[in-house]
Amino acid sequence: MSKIKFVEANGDVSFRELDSSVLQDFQLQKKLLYTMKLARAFEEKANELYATGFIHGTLHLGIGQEAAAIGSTAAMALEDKILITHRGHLEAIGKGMSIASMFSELLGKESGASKGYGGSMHMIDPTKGILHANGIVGANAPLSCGIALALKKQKKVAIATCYLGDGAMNEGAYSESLNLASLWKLPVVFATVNNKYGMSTPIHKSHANTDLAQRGIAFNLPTIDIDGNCVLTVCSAMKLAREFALKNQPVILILNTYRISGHSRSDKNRYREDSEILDWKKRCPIKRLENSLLEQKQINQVDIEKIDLKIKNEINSAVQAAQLSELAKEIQW
Amino acid sequence: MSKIKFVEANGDVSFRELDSSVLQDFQLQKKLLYTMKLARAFEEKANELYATGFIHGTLHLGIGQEAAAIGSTAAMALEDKILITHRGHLEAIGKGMSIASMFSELLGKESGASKGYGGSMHMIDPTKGILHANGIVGANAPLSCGIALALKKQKKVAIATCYLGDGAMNEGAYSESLNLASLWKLPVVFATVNNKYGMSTPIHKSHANTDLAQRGIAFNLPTIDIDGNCVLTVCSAMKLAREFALKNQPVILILNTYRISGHSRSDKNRYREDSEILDWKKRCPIKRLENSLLEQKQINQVDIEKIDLKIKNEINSAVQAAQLSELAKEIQW
Amino acid sequence: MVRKLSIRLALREAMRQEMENDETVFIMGEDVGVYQGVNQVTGNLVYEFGSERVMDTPISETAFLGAAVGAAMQGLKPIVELQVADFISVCLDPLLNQAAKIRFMSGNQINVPMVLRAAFGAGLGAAAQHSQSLEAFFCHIPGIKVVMPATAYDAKGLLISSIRDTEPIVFLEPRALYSDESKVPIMPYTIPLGKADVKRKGKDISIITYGSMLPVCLELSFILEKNYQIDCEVVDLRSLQPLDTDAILNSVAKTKRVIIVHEAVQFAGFGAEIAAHISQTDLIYELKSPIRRVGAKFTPIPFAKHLEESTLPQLKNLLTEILAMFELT
Amino acid sequence: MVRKLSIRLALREAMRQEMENDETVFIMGEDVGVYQGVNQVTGNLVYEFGSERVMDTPISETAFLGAAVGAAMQGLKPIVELQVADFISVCLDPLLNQAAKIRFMSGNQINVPMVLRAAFGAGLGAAAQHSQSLEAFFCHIPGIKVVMPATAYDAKGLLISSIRDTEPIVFLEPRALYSDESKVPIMPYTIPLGKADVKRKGKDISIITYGSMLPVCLELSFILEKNYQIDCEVVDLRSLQPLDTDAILNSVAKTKRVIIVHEAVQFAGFGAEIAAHISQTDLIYELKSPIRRVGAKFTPIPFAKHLEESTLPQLKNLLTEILAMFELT
Ligand SMILES: Cc1ncc(C[n+]2csc(CCOP(=O)(O)OP(=O)(O)O)c2C)c(N)n1
Ligand SMILES: Cc1ncc(C[n+]2csc(CCOP(=O)(O)OP(=O)(O)O)c2C)c(N)n1
Ligand SMILES: [Mg+2]
Ligand SMILES: [Mg+2]
Repeated sequence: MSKIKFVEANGDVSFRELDSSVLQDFQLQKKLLYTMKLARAFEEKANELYATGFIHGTLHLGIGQEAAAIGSTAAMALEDKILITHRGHLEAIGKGMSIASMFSELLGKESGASKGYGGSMHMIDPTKGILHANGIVGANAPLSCGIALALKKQKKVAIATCYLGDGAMNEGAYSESLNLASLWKLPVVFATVNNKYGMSTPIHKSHANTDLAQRGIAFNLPTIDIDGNCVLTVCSAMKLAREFALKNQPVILILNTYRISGHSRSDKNRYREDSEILDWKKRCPIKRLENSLLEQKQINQVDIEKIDLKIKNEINSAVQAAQLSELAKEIQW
Repeated sequence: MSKIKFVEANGDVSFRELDSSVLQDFQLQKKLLYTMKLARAFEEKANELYATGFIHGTLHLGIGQEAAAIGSTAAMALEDKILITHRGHLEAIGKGMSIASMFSELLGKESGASKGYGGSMHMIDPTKGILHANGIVGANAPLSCGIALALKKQKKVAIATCYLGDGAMNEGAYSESLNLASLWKLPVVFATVNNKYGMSTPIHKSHANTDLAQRGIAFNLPTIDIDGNCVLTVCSAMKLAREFALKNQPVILILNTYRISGHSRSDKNRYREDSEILDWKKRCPIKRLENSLLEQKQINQVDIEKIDLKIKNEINSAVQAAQLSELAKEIQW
Repeated sequence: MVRKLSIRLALREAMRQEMENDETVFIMGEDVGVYQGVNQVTGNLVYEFGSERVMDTPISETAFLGAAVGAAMQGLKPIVELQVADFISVCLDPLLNQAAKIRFMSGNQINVPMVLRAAFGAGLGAAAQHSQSLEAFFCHIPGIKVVMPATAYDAKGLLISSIRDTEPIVFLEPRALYSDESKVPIMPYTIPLGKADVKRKGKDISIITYGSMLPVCLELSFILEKNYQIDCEVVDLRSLQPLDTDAILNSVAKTKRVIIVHEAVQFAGFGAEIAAHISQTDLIYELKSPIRRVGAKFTPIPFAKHLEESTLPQLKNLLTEILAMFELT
Repeated sequence: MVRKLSIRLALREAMRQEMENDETVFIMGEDVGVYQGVNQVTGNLVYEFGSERVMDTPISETAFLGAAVGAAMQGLKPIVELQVADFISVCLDPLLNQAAKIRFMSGNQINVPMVLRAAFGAGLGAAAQHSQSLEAFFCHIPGIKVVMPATAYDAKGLLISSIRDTEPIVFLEPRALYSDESKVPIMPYTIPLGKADVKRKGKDISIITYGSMLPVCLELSFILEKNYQIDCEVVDLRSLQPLDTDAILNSVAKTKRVIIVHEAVQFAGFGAEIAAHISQTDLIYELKSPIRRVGAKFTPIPFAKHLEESTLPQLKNLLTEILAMFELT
């Protein structure tokens, strides 16, 4: 278990222990395991449907990044709002979107999350607080500020979380938003999924300074910088970030992880070594939690098989439901 | 004389002495005095012409900011390129633009710097390295990167200097450009004229972090942060910045000064106290150099009167030439 | 009660009344507070409603326009002021790819009720980067409405309608006309978006216009009546999206001659849509003259006063055009 | 020598040859290097010319498009790749207020010779934010040229001309046609900007089109000939600014019937300019049918395949439109 690196707005660094309520709550941990596995299975199935010609369009998978997404969304309340990216399936599942509606969306069905109008990149469900799924890199940041501003004006006990990637940090919209959020003291968390690449470009070829917490300091914001492959660390860190945000102190949360899948379906992996991918496959966040629960004797192999089977069934019936449902309807605008 | 505060890309701070060649070169200092006075007189005359209805459009004066503009441009070579802002008269004069062509421009004449097509906000003279005068706040930053990139590719011994204001730092274009310049090691200086206001908004209401050097650190750039009302400090600091840039190390130069004039002609000064303006009037950069030269007996009152008379004549004949010249012609595009 | 107000004050009154009626309405923009707005439209509203509802922003248009989109998604009704429409160049994304698309992309689940107010147009010597008329851009974006008042009466009613609308709205204010006065009722009132207004009835020719060119077109119609006995009908579109095509077609059906006048450059301008709209109906068989369009010359706006004038559509050119349509030259 | 090439490879060849000829030409963009471009257009150029001339950028479109403008001002000839034209939303300023205006604002002292290449269009299930056809935006900006090839032959010749031009150029590539092949000479050649090409001669009706709709229009013309003995002339504009108005008017003068087809939404689209252009001439007295325009429905592009298809102009709708013009329905 790694610690939580906390960089204050003035640059002071401290390391915090994980949240004991997370560490001790094995129910929660089993739920995290289940959700991560479900998310992985969802993406694998989606990939298969794409490969066999059932899905139109593009597909950005987050295989390997499950802990970052599931751990952080697990620390939120239903009332909290999130804005996700082109690679947003995992966060959507974590925040409670039904996988049936997601498969339906991929298949262009009426019962899809966005009624067939969004597709893989734009799955939206306001009832779960998933307000936007943005295909424009960096564009979530200003919108999140506005959602947070509204929550604050409405005196809601809720925060906005802006998901974005390491690459998105170089969009002007991101810097402008850090400044605005900090200046106006908005209840927002900038959850940065640092998977080390923006499409093919590694972070050291796109960021003049790879010490990402320095961005926060520039705008007087604290940064929480953690191992994004440890779901318990992520969940603890997001709880901490949320507490700050609820007190109107915006926070940057850096979730360091790795994208094992290609950028999108057309990626030929020309820009990275197979050994690097292999290395990260070994650090699979799902296996990691599973092993920890096994070691602590909270589950056994039989439990795991049960879980896997349950997920398989859940996926299959979701796909079936999606396939059986009506094609998306024309809406009169 | 204040020292030069140098903040390294890693945050280390040191203070450097002024350039002895600047301190000892009284010819240079007299020239700086003359140019600052000329610039002030230019703007006062422009203001008068505007008030009496001779000038169409708007006018952004930089009265009080002469040291920042004249000191920095004085440290450049003719081959160096600058991009100036909506408040760019002073830098244009410093870099060598003829005031006759500037008055002509204000009056919409054929002999104007931009042939009557630009006006106060857009005076351009490529023969002096004044490549752009931009009315879009922050937009100089990306262009400067490109000019610097070209200079580097062309193996020129020259740099690009991007002038911009404190307010412009909050545009996304600025942050994106800092990153690009730093990443690509471009010969560019970001000369930030910090006059403490963006139109009516004081810096503490627009910048979440008013320690501006932190922006540099975020992008792995050194920042030189100085008293922008001391022309000798400015000139020394710009020389230093230029040396770095020539070695392909981009630098941020913060020129702390104050705009005594209103933002533009329509400004009613509702956002600041008269006492603040008065206070800064006392810190006039021109008087400051004049007094220093007087104290050091490099000039006397008679010299000053001569200078003032010469400037008066120069202004009058420039205005006259402008008035006599032809109206701007239609160019076939 | 009705009294004379300038466009500037009519806009302010609309905002004041809507802010009083609906606490979710608020204003964001650069220098909208104590500076009272770069065009003095927000005026003293900051003193009436406080800086939480009249919010000065940093110079970060993408951030604050985007924040308005987010706030609208979460149930508020922001009014954003962009000092000059040309600055859309630095904040197009929140409009083009977010506000305009969110209701649609979400399958009709999320609305974005917001107003983007922006001054536009030339004539003030503000040169190439502060003088553009970009309405055709906005009209080509499905998912937003585009409103362009030309009188104080219309400004108030249209702004109130815009604030109450559930869609994102681009509200373009003719900068050169801010001080133009007309009679404006004191009570709040609405003008439906998508309804043109015949500002002058006539039978010989339809002048279709909107925004900054309305006063010129009205003046032109007086001259044509007085000196040439040509009776012009002047149709002020008031909103371009939705567009009142009935009003256009009805007028042209009556007069059989049409000239379209706007300040924007003619090429690929909004006038083309109007002309195309007419030419796709059987009215083309009845026209007594080809359809004319007049817009600015196809160059950026130059600074020098005389050049700026000769770049913009001018009364004398319009007159020549129209006389030619009647074979009077 | 002439052989078949795809549009993708024709574009790459144009860039390769110009980079060999002129060392001031270079490429900038996201993933143009080892990734070989998101649409595989730059391909192996990075290996041929090195990463100094095929520069991968951070995801900072304003910075790198602006840098291209600056580099062009200082004498280089940048080619910028924008992965999808929709992303102009985050970098409009360097184009609208800088590149397009600098020559003019400087009183003709500074040129900005650069090419902004961008893929555009729908049909690939990329949904609302990655499918737009925004050419009408660009055409309304004085100071830039807008080029839109639809075949590999045109793509190569037009791109070489664009790179050699002294003005900023927006070069829009129909994303759905990248793999379409046609005969392309091996040697460098230019095609003048502003010259339309009659892709099929005919006498009964003029189909004016450009970009992604060309193949559909050609297919349509075969069907019309075969099944209805209607002889269509298909005019491919190839560049929209400058626009070859002679080609349009000559064709319509001959056929007396015209339909304008583009993928962009019809309202305020570029088709309006073409229609307006025709309707401002005496040709309106000769037309045998009102001018028709066909574009996408006025909504953002939906994701689902069947919805996307029914949003875009479809062959069967075009057929119905044209048959109606001949009173055959
Ligand atoms: C404004 C904009 N520029 C470029 C793209 C194309 N694009 C899509 S995803 C992507 C990479 C984003 O990298 P990052 O933010 O790190 O997210 P990741 O893909 O790694 O999850 C790019 C360049 C886009 N969608 N929007
Ligand atoms: C993109 C953009 N936004 C807003 C404006 C309007 N505007 C002109 S100058 C200015 C203030 C700029 O402040 P700063 O950068 O500090 O420069 P200063 O005026 O103080 O010299 C503003 C908001 C503009 N010209 N461009
Ligand atoms: Mg990434
Ligand atoms: Mg300032």
